[in-house]
Amino acid sequence: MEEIIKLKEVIEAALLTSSKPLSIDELQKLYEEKIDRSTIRMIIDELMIDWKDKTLDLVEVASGYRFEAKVKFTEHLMRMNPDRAPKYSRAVLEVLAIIAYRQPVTRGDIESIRGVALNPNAIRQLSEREWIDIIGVKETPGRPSLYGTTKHFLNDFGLKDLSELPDIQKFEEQLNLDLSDTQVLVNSVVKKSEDQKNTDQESYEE
Amino acid sequence: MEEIIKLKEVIEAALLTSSKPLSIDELQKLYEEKIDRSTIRMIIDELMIDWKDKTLDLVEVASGYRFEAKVKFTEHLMRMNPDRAPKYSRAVLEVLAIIAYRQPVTRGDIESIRGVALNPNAIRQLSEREWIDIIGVKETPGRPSLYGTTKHFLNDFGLKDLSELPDIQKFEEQLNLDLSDTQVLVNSVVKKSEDQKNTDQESYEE
Amino acid sequence: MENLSINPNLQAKIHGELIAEFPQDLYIPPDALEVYLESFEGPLDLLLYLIRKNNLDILNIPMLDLTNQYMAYVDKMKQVKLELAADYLLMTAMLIEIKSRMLVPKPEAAEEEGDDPRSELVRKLIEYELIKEASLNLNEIPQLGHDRFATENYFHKVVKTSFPEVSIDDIFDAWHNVVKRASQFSSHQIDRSELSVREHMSSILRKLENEEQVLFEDLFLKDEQPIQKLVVCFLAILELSKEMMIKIFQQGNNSKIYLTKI
Repeated sequence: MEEIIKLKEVIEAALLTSSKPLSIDELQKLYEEKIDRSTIRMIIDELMIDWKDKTLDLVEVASGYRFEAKVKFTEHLMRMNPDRAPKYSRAVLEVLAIIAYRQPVTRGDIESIRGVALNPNAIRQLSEREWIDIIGVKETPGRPSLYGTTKHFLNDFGLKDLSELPDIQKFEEQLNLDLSDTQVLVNSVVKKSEDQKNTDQESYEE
Repeated sequence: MEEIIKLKEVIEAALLTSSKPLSIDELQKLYEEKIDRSTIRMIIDELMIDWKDKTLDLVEVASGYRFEAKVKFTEHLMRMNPDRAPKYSRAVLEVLAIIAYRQPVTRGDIESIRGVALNPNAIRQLSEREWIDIIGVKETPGRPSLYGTTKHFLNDFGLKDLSELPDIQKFEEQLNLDLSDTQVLVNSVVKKSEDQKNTDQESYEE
Repeated sequence: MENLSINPNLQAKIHGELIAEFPQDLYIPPDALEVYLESFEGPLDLLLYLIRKNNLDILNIPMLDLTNQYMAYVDKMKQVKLELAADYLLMTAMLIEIKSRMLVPKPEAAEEEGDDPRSELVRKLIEYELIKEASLNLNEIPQLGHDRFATENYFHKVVKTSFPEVSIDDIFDAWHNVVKRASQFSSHQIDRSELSVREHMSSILRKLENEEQVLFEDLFLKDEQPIQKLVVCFLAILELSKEMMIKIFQQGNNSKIYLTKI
């Protein structure tokens, strides 16, 4: 009897100090001599009962047994381990900005504007947030998806429409970009430049 | 009374599930309302007594309190954890001892005590383990870094502070016994180590 | 003159076996020597070994004996493992210097405590021996992750799907950065077409997602559209077509114009 108590203590100590669940195979390694799996199983049953009214539960999970705090403590324990406010990476925000200001855009557009390959995670995160979605397909080789922002995006940012996004124009002027091709079409509401695409700018107005 | 028991359970659950030692400040976060530090300290004392005859010890280390398996289980638990952290070579241990007992020290100090060039690997290994850290700069030509041990080191060795390190003085005194003829010399050695012990980390700049 | 007890930790091993006696003639087989060398942490360690092994008094070291033994040893080392010798050679020089200073007769006045040429060496040896002892003691302390086991039990975390906070300014700043960066590379200039055109492009595409085709004029049918909006809408249609996002087609002259998804 003396010995069985000792074995039980060893198994309890092992389970309490393990950061991962322990299988019966692993628990057998506690002793040099072979201990019956059935003995270990019996001891685990006893421990489960011993701990019934204590702070932890001994439970069986896929890869073995582990102690876990009783659910009633979760609220307190979470208070001590607050989730750090998640943040989007710079890349994600830039992708969002490009889609917001340049929509509809393909992955290729985003990549060529940012000058780096697009991490699929950025698109995934923004889609999960329901801020962007696929609004069509571009008829170029590969038929890439076109991304745009959603109503949800406007709602979340309290915008009636995209024209309420902060105006980039002022800031572009600050950058001294060549604005000579600005066409005053309708009270400067519409400004169109195609200089980088080497297209004839007068084509629509005619 | 009901409430005090509940608080104790919460604190026990927190300590049993934490991956690092918990300070009283951290334990206070378990509740939204402020709990007296003295109440928590009292509960910790009670828990220490509660666990006295069980499988774990509740111990105080440098950055707080944690549960660890009682020493009698070490042999068994080591058997189950074959890929645990390595113990270090003599060279690394000597560097660690110099930093622990003589901190703050420069590379040059370490080299002069050991009488050999310092293998950068030793510093790297100890830094990676987060046992040592650069704690300042010595205002001498070259402004060499000063190394000291970390809280993490104390935690890993189960120490509350540096004064709990095994006493090097005792060994110094042992040496003294036969040294009556060169008392001056020995005094200087002993004095040096006393100076070090009395030197707080804050005063290393001087 | 009493001998200090020999620290058992100072004993050296070859192939796991304790060397009970330091070889008198200092002859060690070459491959054994390598193992032997590795068991010393440096010249101080070797000197301590010689002192303890030969029961020399560390506070009254017979410099001649010690220097001779040490040098014989270093000679052996030089033959086998030269690169180890630098620190050891430095020590040789120090030993010879101390030895020679001791041979020079001292004036009576200088014959005081602490003036022994050996004192610096002895201080170093004692300091090193202390540290060596301390390091062995340190290693006896159970270490977390090795032979000290702390609890780290599981608890169920409530995963709140909280999304990152983003403000409109964050988006603007991000766009700002994109444009600024792109403007530094002439090949990646950003076209500055008006946002409202872009927005209309999106909304036309969305419409086409739901309906197979849309009548061109339906896009302009809403009441009280200001002329600006109509123009913008028209530009959006042209732009979509040019960028090959939609097709515009007509059955014949003067028949209705339809937009369709590609």
